[in-house]
Amino acid sequence: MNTHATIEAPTRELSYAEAIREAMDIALGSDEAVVLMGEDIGVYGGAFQVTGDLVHKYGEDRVIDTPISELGGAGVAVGAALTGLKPIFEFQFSDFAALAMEQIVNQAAKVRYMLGGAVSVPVVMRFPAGSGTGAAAQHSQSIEAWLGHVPGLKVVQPSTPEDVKGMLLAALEDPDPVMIFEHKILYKMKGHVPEGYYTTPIGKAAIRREGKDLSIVATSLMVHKALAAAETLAGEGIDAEVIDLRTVRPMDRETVLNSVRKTGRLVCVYEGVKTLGIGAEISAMVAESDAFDFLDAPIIRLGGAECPIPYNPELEKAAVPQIPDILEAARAIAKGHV
Amino acid sequence: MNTHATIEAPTRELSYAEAIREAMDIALGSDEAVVLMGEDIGVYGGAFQVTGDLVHKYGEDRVIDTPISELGGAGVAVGAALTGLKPIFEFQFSDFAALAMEQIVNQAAKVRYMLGGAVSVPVVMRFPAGSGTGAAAQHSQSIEAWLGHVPGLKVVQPSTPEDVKGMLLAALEDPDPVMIFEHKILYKMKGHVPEGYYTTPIGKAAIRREGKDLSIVATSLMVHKALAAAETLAGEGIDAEVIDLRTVRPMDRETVLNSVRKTGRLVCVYEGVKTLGIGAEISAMVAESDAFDFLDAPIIRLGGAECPIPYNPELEKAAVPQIPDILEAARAIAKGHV
Amino acid sequence: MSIDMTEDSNVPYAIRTYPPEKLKDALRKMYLIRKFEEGAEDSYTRGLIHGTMHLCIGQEASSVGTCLSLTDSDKITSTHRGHGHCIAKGADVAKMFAEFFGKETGYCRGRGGSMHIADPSKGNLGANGIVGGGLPIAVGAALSAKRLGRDDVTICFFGDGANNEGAFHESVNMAAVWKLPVVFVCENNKYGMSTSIDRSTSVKSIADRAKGYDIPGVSVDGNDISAVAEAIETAVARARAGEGPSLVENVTYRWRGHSKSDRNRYRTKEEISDWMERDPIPRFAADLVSHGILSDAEVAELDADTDREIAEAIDFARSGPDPDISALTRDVYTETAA
Amino acid sequence: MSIDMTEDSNVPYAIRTYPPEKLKDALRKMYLIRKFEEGAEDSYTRGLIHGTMHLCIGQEASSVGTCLSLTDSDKITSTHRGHGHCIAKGADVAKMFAEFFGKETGYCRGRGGSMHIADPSKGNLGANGIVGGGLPIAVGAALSAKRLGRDDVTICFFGDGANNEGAFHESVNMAAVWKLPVVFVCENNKYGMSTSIDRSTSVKSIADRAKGYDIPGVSVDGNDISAVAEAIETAVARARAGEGPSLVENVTYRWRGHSKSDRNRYRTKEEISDWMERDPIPRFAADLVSHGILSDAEVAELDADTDREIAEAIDFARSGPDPDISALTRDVYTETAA
Ligand SMILES: Cc1ncc(C[n+]2csc(CCOP(=O)(O)OP(=O)(O)O)c2C)c(N)n1
Ligand SMILES: Cc1ncc(C[n+]2csc(CCOP(=O)(O)OP(=O)(O)O)c2C)c(N)n1
Ligand SMILES: [Mg+2]
Ligand SMILES: [Mg+2]
Repeated sequence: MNTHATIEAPTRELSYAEAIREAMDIALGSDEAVVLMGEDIGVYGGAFQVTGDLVHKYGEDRVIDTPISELGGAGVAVGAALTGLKPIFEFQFSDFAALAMEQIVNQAAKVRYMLGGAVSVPVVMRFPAGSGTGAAAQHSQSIEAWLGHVPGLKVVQPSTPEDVKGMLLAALEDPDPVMIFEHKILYKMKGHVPEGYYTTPIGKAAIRREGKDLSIVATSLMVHKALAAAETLAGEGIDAEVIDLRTVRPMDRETVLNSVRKTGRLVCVYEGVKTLGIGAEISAMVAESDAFDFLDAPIIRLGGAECPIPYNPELEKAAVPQIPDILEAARAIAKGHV
Repeated sequence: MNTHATIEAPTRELSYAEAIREAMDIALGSDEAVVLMGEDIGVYGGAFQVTGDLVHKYGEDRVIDTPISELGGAGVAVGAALTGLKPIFEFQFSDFAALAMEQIVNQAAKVRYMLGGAVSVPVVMRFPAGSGTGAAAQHSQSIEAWLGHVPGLKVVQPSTPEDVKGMLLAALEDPDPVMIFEHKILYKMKGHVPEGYYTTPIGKAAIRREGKDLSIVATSLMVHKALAAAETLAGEGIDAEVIDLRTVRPMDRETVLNSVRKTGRLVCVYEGVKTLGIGAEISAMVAESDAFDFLDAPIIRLGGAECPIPYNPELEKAAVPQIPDILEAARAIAKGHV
Repeated sequence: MSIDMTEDSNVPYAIRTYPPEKLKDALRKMYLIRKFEEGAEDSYTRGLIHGTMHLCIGQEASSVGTCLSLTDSDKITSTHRGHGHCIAKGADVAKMFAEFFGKETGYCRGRGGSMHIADPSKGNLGANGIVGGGLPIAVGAALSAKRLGRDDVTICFFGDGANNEGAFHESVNMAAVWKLPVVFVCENNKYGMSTSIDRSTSVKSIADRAKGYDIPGVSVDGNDISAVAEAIETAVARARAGEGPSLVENVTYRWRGHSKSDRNRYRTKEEISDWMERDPIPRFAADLVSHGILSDAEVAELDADTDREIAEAIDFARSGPDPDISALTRDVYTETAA
Repeated sequence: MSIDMTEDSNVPYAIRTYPPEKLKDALRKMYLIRKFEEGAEDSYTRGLIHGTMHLCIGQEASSVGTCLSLTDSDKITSTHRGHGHCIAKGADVAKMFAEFFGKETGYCRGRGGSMHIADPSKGNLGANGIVGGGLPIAVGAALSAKRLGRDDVTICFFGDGANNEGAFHESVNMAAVWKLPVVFVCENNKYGMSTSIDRSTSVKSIADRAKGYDIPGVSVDGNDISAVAEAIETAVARARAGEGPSLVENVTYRWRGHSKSDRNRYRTKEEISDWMERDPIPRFAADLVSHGILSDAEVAELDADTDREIAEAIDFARSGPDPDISALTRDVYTETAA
């Protein structure tokens, strides 16, 4: 039950970056309250060319280049969202969000609750994330677990062009702050994207491949590695189910638990540091549920290595899960060899 | 095997805050390179009166009041640590560390690795944490999971006066950045504290109560709630083992796994938000190990509620685990009723 | 009346500018703030209030003078020391007390407490527990006004201590570059907690900071409501005219300690009593009487009326219902129809 | 030599101040930087270098002029555009190239790459991938010098874009309040990525920012090594005398795009070629010749020597060993004896 085919509109091939841009274009075109904010998103087109030429279409008042002021910029977006605008704020790299945690966590996430429901904060923030570009430790992090730990935020990690467009549009409809982690390596990935307006629900995982022998729950770029591994495993007679988590907060408990109830085996694959990463939550969610009784093997987590992302390309690869790691883990638990 | 009694020196009763102060006093007195930095730690004595009168003994050059500049202040501490000082930096509340994540995570945690081992960063940071003071959502958070997710940092949560003194002194001996989360409610708690210099190892959990029926792994203030619950459970014929995790990174795998191998049942109790909190890691660590085979029941996590900490005192209590919650969880799994 | 009200006379700005009703209301609000704070202090001492609070006794002219000519659609962002701002912007003291008492009838339904009181219906976007937290939010509100073509101005209150946060710099710079309708109002009460300006800030007057942004900066006697109002009117006019932000420094003093835990080790008794002699309330009352706006009897009536209003507010607050514990996680997210 | 070397003559400051050997070495370093950057660019184009890089071609006088009179125990903090600083502070270009090529023989053993090169042995605390990241670190280094009674000064390089980070504000303020021996050196090349100063910064000249901190601020022609050296000497002398920090703005220009992904949509060809005509290297070479310090032949020899040095460095770098993948997590923490 691949969710790729659920949208009825005609589709074309677009890259992930183009799909984001199309979503922003639709939003800017249909709602005067939408503005884009970020560093070099105007004439430069964004560090990853995601905003592209939107500034020429909508002008500098709506596609706003900010100074290099992440805390202030994010805070301006929060204040604007409190007072009538719907800003989409781009961090140039997700790593720089470390400068803005105050506004994201202490303000955006909490203000509605602290005010007893008197306000909402319809801000969307975009975080180019992940390793694989040779940019080393301060430009390669996957910090979605930090924000996933924060009530008041919604946190998504779309893995396909179709989803990123639909989830960005869903984020704009959402009255609460939505954080979108976009893996930089995905930006150039092409895929079918429906035309026009549609939304992809926040909070629903997608079963990308059905299988009965084990469940692989993966996020972001790792979904594609998991699917590739599943093909290889199929050739070996191991039928893996691959679930694209899509949303870190709120996590889709039911889809994950149902799969584990069916397969009895679970591998979590994610790029953030293993300890206290997404896989810890998935594993714990299963271990505390009735699905626990269906488990036939320990739950394996494949996460990022316990080190900053190194520069050297071979080290960099070794620092995050790769297809052979998934194969090894899957084979081990499928055969009960753990 | 209560580790309270492992130190041979004479002890007296000190409060947790006094124990920290004594550790800092010893450090300032014996090493010219040690300086304290933070907001209002001088003549005010610190927001929680932890530094107390140390400024009078060591002067304003060594007990340094910083402006209200968390990012800069933490960064100054990092730079000072890189060049010969050993700063102990106090955040006034751990919540304000959201402003300094850049320096903590992108600089302090990574610089040694990024430089291929050419430098170390012997900085100690102290984070008054947790709820229970009626200070609401921006002054009550437990964010140790964020820092626990970051390779390069060591993260501890001492739960007793003896431990906080010993771990602070151990942190000062450690060449790498050590983050100490101190629960505000513990500051006034009294306990036996050995005199003079000693260190308590970073990375070792403590078994606070031995038991055979279930393992309760708790952190910080929750250790005391778990011990109280264990007494009640003992009266009901349930023999709980209570483990004080003490260190979030690096986590003491062996002590936790050994306990679970023995009891077959695990409850994790922690104050941070449940999702993606400390309990997720403990649970996942067990579920991926051979201890999994010894589990007779699902692993229960009792963490903070999925909301910011509310102001109203009854709501505030309801937002974090309490003794009755521990009792209920323990009874349920001890009797196999989950 | 024989008094010459033309500009070059000795008549204070406020008196020659505003109608008597407005002046009378200003004095009423100053009384109300003073008595609100006294009532809060008393309630705290009697154990009716949980947590901490930051009183603005002595600073009433700054709050009231600043908000004197704002409309309900003009916005303010406030601080931890925000009761005065809130009342000056038109809040209902009964709902404020109810919030302090943690009641469902409070402004934040008991979720926020003193540090988070807000009244969006009057344009008050809220107090803030994070020093400097409101600065970028105010700039965001000004951005909304400009983008959405509203005539609103935003007043951003902050303290002398807050001026050393990076958020100050980023916010003022962005507002200046984008010529946004915001006025940065520094309430310089000489200390950030225990740290005096000369120990925290490298300029003598916060208004000097304006030079680094090429915006107007003016320092006024913050205990003189007329001086405050005049400076603010100039800055607001500039903002509404699209000429950008200004910095206004209201030099004032807080009579009480920083918060309830202050042992006052950093100020002399003389300094405090000197400032108490410069009480802004009798000073304004005397001006109103001497210029024939109010009679002594009318002043006494305001004094008595506000006493009554506070007593009634406390009664209302005490008798209100507590929040329902089962609603702990309500308002973390916005409930949507879907 | 008939030239009058007294101060009031037309002889540039550097030439009348420094011995010929030092001047010759300065020119050599300028060549070396230029050729290093060209070599790096060429290696990148040939696919030998992974990731991205930020070249400082055109800015050589700023690096070399600033570091001219520093000792090895004086510190610098550098930026993402840091190759020039590194060479000016005495680094070995072979180890720099080895780092770019991700080799174990590189400055960071291949873990850091271009954005993290450091050479603590020469007082270079490192480039930084975080804009503004080095600012508080520099202040920390200056604090160490003052506290530990060392005569060191710290030079903090940062860009015009970085001046809008909150870290700038907090760092300069603390350094000023504490009168620390640090010099803030802004390399104003008119753009932070694509964003020109007038679109990001509310003052015309970064030196104007000094007014907001009550410290000296001076703007010099950053392509004139002599002007740079003179301003720095003044600031360094002030710093060493315990009078506190200064801000020096070196106005210069980068000839190349921001990084390898720049499509140069924000600058005109004319602007670039105008600045190329102000090439700091031939300008300094001509000065040295006209003042009789070097002959044309000696200049040609330096030119050729540095070509050779770069070619050898690249050979050394290419032939070096790759890091051992099994050492992925080495140097995350300091290995201690215990
Ligand atoms: C980011 C942050 N740092 C520190 C604090 C603790 N704190 C609360 S108020 C205060 C002093 C603020 O001084 P100032 O801005 O002058 O305001 P005042 O209290 O004098 O009105 C401090 C340090 C905080 N709440 N937030
Ligand atoms: C905190 C942070 N924000 C943004 C970036 C992305 N970035 C890298 S360099 C740069 C421009 C910096 O401009 P400037 O300080 O003027 O230095 P220059 O590149 O001109 O030398 C930007 C935006 C970053 N690395 N770190
Ligand atoms: Mg103050
Ligand atoms: Mg620049």
